[in-house]
Amino acid sequence: MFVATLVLTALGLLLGWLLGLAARVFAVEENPIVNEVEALLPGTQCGQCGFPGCSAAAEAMVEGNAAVNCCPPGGRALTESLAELLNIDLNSLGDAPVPQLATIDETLCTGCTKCYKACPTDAIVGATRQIHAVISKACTGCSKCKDVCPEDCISLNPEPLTLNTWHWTKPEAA
Amino acid sequence: MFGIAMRGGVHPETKKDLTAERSIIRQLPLPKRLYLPLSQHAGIESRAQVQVGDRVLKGQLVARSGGPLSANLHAPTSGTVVAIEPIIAPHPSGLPAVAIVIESDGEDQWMTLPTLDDPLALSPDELADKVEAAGIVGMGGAIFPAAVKLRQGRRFEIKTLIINGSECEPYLTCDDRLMQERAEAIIDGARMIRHIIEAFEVIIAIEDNKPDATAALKKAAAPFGMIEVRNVPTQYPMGSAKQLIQAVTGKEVPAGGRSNDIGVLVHNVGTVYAIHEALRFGRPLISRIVTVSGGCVQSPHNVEALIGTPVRDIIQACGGLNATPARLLMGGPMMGQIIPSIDSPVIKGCTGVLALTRQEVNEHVPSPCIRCSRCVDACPMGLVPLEMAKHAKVDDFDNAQQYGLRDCILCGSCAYVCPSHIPLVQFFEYAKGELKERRNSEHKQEYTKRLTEQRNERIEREKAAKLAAKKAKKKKPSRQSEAAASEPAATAQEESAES
Amino acid sequence: MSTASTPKAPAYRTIFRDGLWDNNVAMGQMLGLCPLLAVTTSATNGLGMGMATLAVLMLTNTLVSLIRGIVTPQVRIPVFIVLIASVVTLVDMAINAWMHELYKVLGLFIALIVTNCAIFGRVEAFASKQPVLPAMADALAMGIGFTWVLVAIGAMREVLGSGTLFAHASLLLGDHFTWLEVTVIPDFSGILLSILPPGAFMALGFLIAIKRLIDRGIKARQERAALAGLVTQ
Amino acid sequence: MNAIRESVHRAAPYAHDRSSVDRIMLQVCLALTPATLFGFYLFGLPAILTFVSICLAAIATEAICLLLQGQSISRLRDASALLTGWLLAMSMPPWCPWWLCLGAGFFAIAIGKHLYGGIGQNVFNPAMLARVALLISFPVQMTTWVQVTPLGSEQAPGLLQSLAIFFEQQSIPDGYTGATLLGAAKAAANGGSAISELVADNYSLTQSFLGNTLGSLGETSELLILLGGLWLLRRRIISWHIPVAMLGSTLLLSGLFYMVSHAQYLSPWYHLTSGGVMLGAFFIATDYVTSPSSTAGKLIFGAGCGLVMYVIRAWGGFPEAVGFAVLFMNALTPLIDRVVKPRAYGRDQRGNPIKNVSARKAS
Amino acid sequence: MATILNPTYRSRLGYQAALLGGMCYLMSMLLIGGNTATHQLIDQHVLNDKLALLDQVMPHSLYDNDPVADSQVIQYRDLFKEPIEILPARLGNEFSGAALNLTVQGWGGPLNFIMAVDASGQVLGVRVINHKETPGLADKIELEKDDWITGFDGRSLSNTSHIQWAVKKDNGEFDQFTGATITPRALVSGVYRGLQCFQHWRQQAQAQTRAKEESGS
Repeated sequence: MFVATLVLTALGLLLGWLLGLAARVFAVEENPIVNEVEALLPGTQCGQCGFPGCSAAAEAMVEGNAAVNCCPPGGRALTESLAELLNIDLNSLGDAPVPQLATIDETLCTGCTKCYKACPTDAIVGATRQIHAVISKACTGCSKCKDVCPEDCISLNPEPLTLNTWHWTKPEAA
Repeated sequence: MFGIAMRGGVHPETKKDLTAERSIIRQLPLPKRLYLPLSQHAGIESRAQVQVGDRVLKGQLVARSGGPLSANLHAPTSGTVVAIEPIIAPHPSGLPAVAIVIESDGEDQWMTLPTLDDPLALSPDELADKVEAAGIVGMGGAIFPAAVKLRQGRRFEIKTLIINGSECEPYLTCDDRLMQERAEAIIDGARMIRHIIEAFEVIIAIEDNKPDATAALKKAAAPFGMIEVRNVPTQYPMGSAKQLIQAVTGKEVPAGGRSNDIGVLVHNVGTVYAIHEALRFGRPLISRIVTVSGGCVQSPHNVEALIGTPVRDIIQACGGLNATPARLLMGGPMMGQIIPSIDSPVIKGCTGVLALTRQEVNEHVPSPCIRCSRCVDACPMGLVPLEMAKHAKVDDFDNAQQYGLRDCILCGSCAYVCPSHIPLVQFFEYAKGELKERRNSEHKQEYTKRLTEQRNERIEREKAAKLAAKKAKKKKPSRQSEAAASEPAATAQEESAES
Repeated sequence: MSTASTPKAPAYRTIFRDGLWDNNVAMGQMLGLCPLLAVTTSATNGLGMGMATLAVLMLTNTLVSLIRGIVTPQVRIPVFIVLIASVVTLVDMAINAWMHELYKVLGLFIALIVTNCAIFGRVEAFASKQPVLPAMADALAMGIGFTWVLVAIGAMREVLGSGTLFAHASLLLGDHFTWLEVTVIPDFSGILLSILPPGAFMALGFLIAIKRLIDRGIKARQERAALAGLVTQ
Repeated sequence: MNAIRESVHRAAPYAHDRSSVDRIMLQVCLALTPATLFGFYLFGLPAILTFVSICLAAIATEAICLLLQGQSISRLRDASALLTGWLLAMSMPPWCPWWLCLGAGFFAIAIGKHLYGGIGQNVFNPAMLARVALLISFPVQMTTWVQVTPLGSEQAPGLLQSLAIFFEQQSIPDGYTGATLLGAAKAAANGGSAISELVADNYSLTQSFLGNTLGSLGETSELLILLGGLWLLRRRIISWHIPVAMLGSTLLLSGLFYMVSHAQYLSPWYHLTSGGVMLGAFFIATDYVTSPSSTAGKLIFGAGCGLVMYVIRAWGGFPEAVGFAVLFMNALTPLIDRVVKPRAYGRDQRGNPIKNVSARKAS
Repeated sequence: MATILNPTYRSRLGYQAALLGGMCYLMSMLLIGGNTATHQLIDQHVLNDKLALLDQVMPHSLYDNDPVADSQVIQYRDLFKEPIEILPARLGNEFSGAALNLTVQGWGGPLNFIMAVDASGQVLGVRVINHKETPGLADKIELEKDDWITGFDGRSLSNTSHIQWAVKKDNGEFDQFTGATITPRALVSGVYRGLQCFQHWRQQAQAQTRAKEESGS
């Protein structure tokens, strides 16, 4: 009977040592997933998600404090890849905010270039004292231009539907 | 006899007897105004070449191809350009599309047509250019520019040119009538295409429910070698290129590939006729045969309509409507589109205008799927529609693709047979649309991300430059003005914005 | 002792609410289903198993909470397992020696408590992070929560399957409890399915469904109350 | 996209076949009618009571479930509940007490169908699920086979007596019950006596095929079931794959073992003509919801049903095994559907594009 | 368990080893203690259980020895795969019968029962100790549920022929249960084979005694 005790104790000693060793050998770096999430985000630091910047949003998403669909510029595609990365059920999310596009009211624009300087994606073209225009292809709808416009001539609207972007909606029934 | 017959497929009531025995109405009253949408083809919009107030002659170029997959547009009659403005497009969305509006002067005066040599004496490349100039697109509804297809064909060893006369959509008889009435022209066009792509043989494939057309074409083809007129079984969707190729040659087009890959090229009889007109007489594509049919049409007929004619006018030419239609369609009932307005214009790809009664459409409230797998049996592409729809319904597009969404040709066979009346095709349209949207937004994100990085780098560079300038200023104050002038305008603003 | 990093212990009210209803072992955490499904052929069996589990849970939670300061993450799983297995074996011996009648009823299942992941679940999730008193409270709450579910499922299956309720309860609890033994439906051959394994799954399924239904009702009422509160303001 | 939401338009096609769910269900019921009527004739008034009460219980349960889910009661018109009840009644013993009938109908619809999410969502065939659940729960009642007592014959119970049996005021007289052929064969096999002798003495193949023998309410006559099934095949309600695969694999297996030992194993012809194989092959295994959707999948499914059924019959604890076999294969259906997909046009069996027969000009 | 104030010695390998080893040592000691405290009681319970069981099938008046102490384990491979425990009963010095602890294969698994036979080879009683048969269907073999098991009382190899040792369905003497034949069939054949064992064992024992007597005399 005491042999059993001895064997058990020896086993415990050995396994405890092995486990301690294993914990040292296979030690994992702290949460590499935040970097992965941040790499997926647009990086425009636009703040539409409500966080100070993309890296703060990434941290919040990993901790579960931000929904993966809170990034309007990223749209559905980003939401899906984030959900997959963080193992989140897409159906549990509500409606995501719709991506927006900036438009400049040409009758009011004075060509002050403030918006042009503020745009994180260089989506506004124009020079001093010329009316500016938005390249919709590059606009992420971050509203930074709107915030700095002294004439209040910039508005943000959902991307208009065209024959090329229209498609059938999901049927209601069945 | 036909190699491997088509897989799946359905046999909807053809309803072709409404119009099949009646000859094409050639002389429609000239419409007051013609509407030419700038997008009547697969690629991007063409660019208008006229301005409001310009006078144009019949056949004159009014819009030039806007890119590689775009096509030219010509004035269907003589008159004045009164507007270039958005009209309601002949499209189920009801969204606006820019169109050139021509008010006809009633004279229908042709521009001077070029004198032509024997087309068969010209080089294939020259002929392809002429086809391109004439603005010809796939007339069976595919609206893919014909010249592009011909040039692609020239890069491959094309053994068989198939002329598609298997008009499988119910109601439609425009190709049938065309084959009966203008067989010689079609054979002539086929010979020209064969000349362009240097095909070994021509097979004209006609469904076996069109004996008159078969006979007419056989007669017209008799003098020429290597042109064979062949019957294929009557079955929907036999008119789809992939299914027709399978029925005629026994080969399948590889997924994601083109018929070129297996040495086959398919052209619709309507396209062949248009090519004949363009190469023989120099006439650009300004009119087409349209089937006007359906239970609500007083006197269903095929009409030869100018492109841009409002649908209202051609229905009136067929005696008008006898009841309010449940559905007003452009194209056939299986793959056609509802049009939002009776004032929508006829476009190049318009094979028919159908005004259908409620009984004809036979639409019901959908009930849950009972997995009867009739859709699986009906699918000519060998897909699993019920699973595709199930996954599309919960926005699981990856799985929908797993079950074949990519290969779906939207032929509607599945939705036609579904006893639960599930709008399967709409699920697929939705899923395909969402996937496209997603791809676009991914591209956009990558693009804007690159832009941001570039901008950040630039700002860093500018900052470094400024710092260097400051240092330089301290050392050599005389250079100050020079440095400031070289800096971009608003460095101060930038600093304040960042702080 | 490394109490600095210990999360604040939840209120006892929360501990009991969690154990008995919200985060019930069987209906919320879905742990310990193997013994749950196996022994609940009668309410008495359920009660016995539940009480044995409760005893083990009390002991292990207390012990683990006591030693939590010296255990390091690297070896915590084997240490806890050794502890749990030993405690269960001791309980098994003790019941066999001093409560032999009960042992005859529960026999096999007591040893199986080792593999009941509910035990390890509580040890790992609660006792290893909390002081002794809350850990004991948690064990009590979770144990009672587990027991009442076992009894409920056992009762459902017993009534449907044999037409009795708490049959042989006196064997377990002593002769004072003979009054518990009720024949609900006399001369009833019983729905055998209910006593067979599928019956256990069905009973558990219904119980969980009922819990969700009640939870939903409570939530709806709270929301209505919140709205009403807004109105008066 | 929101701009279009108010539009009621639907995408193409704008032509539809005239088929509908209720039409399909009713045609299946019609195909079952001859065998059902024959069952009524064989087992008399108590059988009619059993049949009617099971169907009514199924329909009533469906109605209650629909109401509870807040769905339109008009969904009843799809006749799927009637069909489930009908199939279930066909496979029940002919003289069931009232509570068994009500329980059967309730279990099939409420637990077998609506707990899974209603029509089209159930993993298992509801009728078979109910039958098997009852067989396990009430083995005595579910294996009480009455002798053939044709309507109008002397032994046939009258109306009052039928009602008394139905409401358990009177037990079924002892002499009225007996063992089915498969049950007797199983007993003989377990007892070590030769099956061949027993069968030769007591049972006739023709009677078994025609159905003049004891067994479940509506499945004794393999002939009438076969005719109904063939009619369904002709109407294209079902495809041939599952019945042929199931009957084929049964025939093959039973033939094989029969050749090994005549005494130990039952002849394949008896396997095919008793215990509801025909009903299973044509009406139960072919249930749309619970069988695979591809043709290859259907063949695998059918063959699997035959295999499992034979294995249970030959070596398992129950003499009849159609229900168990179908349920077993039902559980595999999602797997089969995932693995066995039809080959898509232009792709090989694994879903990769077929090899390009490159016609590119060498230039 | 993430502790900020972890002293450094805890991350040493030796600490992990000592912790687990110490735990194992402590627990095994505890178990040894537990075992010492309980094993006598438990053994006593086991013995009592066996005697209680014996009481059910063999009247106290039949023996004055301690059958459990005198028990033997024998094996007849052609009758039972598992070894058989035989508890002989003696009154004075006279052999008065025996109890056999047997296991057969039932429908749901092994079926463990005890049967007592008197000196003349008649069954005194049969009781099922342990079974896994379908409840409600085949558990009528328990005396609490049904008195079917008393049907064996008084049977012997001589008063019941080989053919009669079977359930009625197989043309034998014993009832089967509705819907379950396999369990009674197994038990009937088990008792039958048990009697045969008893007979063999008795003959051997008598032969031995005779041999002993002969050599002794």
